[in-house]
Amino acid sequence: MIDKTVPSVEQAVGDIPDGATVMIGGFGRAGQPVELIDALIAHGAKDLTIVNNNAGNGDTGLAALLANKQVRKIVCSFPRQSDSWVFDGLYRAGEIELELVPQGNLAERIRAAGAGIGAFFTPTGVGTQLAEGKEEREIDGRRYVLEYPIRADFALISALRADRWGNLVYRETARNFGPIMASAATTTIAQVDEVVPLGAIEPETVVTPGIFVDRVVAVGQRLWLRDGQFVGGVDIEGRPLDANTDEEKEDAA
Amino acid sequence: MIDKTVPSVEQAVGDIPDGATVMIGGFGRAGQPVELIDALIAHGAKDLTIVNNNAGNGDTGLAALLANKQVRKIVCSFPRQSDSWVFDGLYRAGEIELELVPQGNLAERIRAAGAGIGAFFTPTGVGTQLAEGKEEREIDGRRYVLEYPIRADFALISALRADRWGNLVYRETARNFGPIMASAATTTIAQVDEVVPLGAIEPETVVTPGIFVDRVVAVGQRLWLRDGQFVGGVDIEGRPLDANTDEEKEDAA
Amino acid sequence: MSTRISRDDLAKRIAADIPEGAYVNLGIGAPTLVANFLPDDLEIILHTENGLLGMGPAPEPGLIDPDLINAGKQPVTALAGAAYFHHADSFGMMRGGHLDVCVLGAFQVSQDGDLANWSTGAPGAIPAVGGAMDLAIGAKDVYVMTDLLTKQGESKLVESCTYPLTGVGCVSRVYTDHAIFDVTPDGFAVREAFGDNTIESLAELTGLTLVGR
Amino acid sequence: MSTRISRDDLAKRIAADIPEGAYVNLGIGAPTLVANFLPDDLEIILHTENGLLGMGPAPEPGLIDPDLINAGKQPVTALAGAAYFHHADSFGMMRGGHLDVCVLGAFQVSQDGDLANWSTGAPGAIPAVGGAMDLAIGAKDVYVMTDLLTKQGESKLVESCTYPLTGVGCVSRVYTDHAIFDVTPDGFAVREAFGDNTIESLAELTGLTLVGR
Repeated sequence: MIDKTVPSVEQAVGDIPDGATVMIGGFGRAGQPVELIDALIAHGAKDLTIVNNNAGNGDTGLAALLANKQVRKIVCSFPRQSDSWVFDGLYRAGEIELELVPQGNLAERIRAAGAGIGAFFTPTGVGTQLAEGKEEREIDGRRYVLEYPIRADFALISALRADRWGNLVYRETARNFGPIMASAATTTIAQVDEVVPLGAIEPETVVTPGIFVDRVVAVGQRLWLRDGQFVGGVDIEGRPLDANTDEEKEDAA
Repeated sequence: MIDKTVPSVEQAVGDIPDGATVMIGGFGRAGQPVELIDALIAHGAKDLTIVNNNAGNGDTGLAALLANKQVRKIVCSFPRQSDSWVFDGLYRAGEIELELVPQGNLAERIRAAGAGIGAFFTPTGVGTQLAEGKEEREIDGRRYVLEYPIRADFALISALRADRWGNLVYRETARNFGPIMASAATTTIAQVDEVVPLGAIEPETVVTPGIFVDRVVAVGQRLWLRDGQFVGGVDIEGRPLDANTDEEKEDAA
Repeated sequence: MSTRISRDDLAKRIAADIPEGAYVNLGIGAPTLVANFLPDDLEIILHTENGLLGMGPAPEPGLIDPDLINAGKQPVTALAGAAYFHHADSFGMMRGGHLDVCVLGAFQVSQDGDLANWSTGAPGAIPAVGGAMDLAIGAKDVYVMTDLLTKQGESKLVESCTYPLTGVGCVSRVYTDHAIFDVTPDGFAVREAFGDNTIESLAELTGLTLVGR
Repeated sequence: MSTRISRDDLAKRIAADIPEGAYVNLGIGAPTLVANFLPDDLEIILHTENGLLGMGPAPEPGLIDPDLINAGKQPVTALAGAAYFHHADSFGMMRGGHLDVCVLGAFQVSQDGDLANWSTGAPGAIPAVGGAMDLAIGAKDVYVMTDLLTKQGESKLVESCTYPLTGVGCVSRVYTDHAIFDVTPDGFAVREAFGDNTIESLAELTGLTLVGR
């Protein structure tokens, strides 16, 4: 019997070695494999190259991984944000390397790795600083720049549901980088809200077929869902809206 | 209100001009836009370039389009089959041009057209006759050949269901070339079993977003379905299994 | 001082130029205002590059869904008829020329339609590009929404950009607080001048030779 | 005459070498026989390049579904845990090296692992390639299933292919009715000789220098 489930996030990430290239899914809070990132921090692998759309926000998740000095280089499209102070500090101190890639080229380069494409000509970035030194070519009257695949040793992604074969479905815009990163890594680790029985995911609706997934770990339902239904009550980062109220209640009690 | 539905297959294909490049979806009977092809035959546009996986089978569908002398050139991966006599005759008579493309390169070239990729390096076909004269390059120790997008003026595809925005879902392996062809044509025409109200297709399960679809025409349920459920009773070409029996009954009556 | 229309009025003006059935991406920042002025009785389909077509307005505060956000990472909703897809498909949609309109902000637009909107090129600044370069080439028409002048009074319409480029020859029209300009082979053409602005006054403000309409 | 095992026995032998959990594509023709001998108690996931992972056996005659076919256009079924996808995704799966095993037929295999299986190169023949070239490079291990000799008694294992190539250096192992050969940097290595076949007899039949194991 094929069973890709592993019992804990610790076991899921336990063999990520120092120096590995690790893709991390998510765009904002959506699709961010929070529990896997925390496990990677606890695991402590160093000298990592991270591929993500951003370079961490606030002091948790990817930012905490950076703060823990585990990351040598980051490949991303949008490092600088209002709350990217951890990255900003490391970058200005020369302690982290940055490869800046336009978001669509980032996605297409990851997709190319998964689909066995050796390189491709993209119109994005032509004539800009980010195409400097890259091969350019005019095809049918349009200018293109040659871009190469981005592969990884591991991908850490977050999906809504999996079965034991590793078939995945996502939720809304939390899909983002998950499906392509799953295809581009030697070992893909998916955290999911729940593992359902084989056959419970309709074959027409599978977004990531299990062939792209090596390990599945159930981490429980997101706070804004109950029995698979959206119930709200959180902010955009997924923190309870009534948290303060609760604290105040406790203070009052 | 956006309404991409058109009332008849005749109207759906009525503006396809002589000389057009037309992609036709389907792999075997699965996903073949039978009613649209018949309408294209009735419409009579000539000098067409057809992009399909095959070059017609038996005497119906694409084979009938060829027999009607409407096709100047065909781009496909597998023209020669046991029942491809129409194509075989035209080809041997020098009356049709053939561009033979390995199936995966065919799919990727169509996808590249839809995704704005100018060209890509593929490992498929390297060192073979089908790569002769094409640019080759070694990347990271592997040989690749450069392939270009295949675009079309029109795509004729078949899906299971659509809404009036043109969102499509397919059925089983009838999905095949539909989603990529829809993205690669200036005008995409989808025949569907039924048009459902906007919102009836769950956003998570949309396979072809309406942005890729220009016209939708309902042609009624396939013979092997009833109320959306598979009921069987047909052969692999979708012909009723009891047809002969019925004829015999009529003969006996 | 010459007439300047408000941000909201400019957003309204852009919204009025978007036809029913258009597939539209509204860039982060001011361009998102355009959504507020799209007529309720017209169906215009909004794309957000993080994987959604058919984006709807912001949810009620208690119903924020962290899984359902726009490219600016703000909470949104999905309309009936929406579709989700992954990042490669989403950017393929843009790069493949399937969107009708993108509306973007700008630091500078050159008279050849070059766009600079991702980096000031200031030394020591941490670069970040996001989807800017994909959006710049990602629609049949790329509209820029911007003030005509910087806070220092310099024209954002220029002969050639001095800021780092986002895209080359990609802008089709510039909506500013003073006037609307089309990018033409002969340079900027004044499509519509607001209030007391004239070709002559705009030429003086921009320092460019402008084409009339 | 030397021992030859039957097609079914050869299919059985190949099936026995496929481990649980493998993702496998069985080419059109003889390789499809392998499916009949995969152990019921092991989960092996079959891929068909027309858009399905988790392919099951043929349906009952009255339950043929024209929408559910394999690459040979024969009716199949889908197992619990199956997934459908479009042609570009399906061939990306192969080209990207995600399949563990492909089993293919052959006209010729060279000692460098070149495969010829799509065209005899006969003048006037209508060419057709289908997915052959994609399959040839489309798995971590490409196994060939074939008779060792043609009907005319010529070896299909050759120093270099005379038929048009399908793929270069792509074959890892050849299962024939006489023996199983691994493609190694030193040429074909006899992995297992059936019945009374020996390295020497196989070397004579093929006219090649063979490596022992």
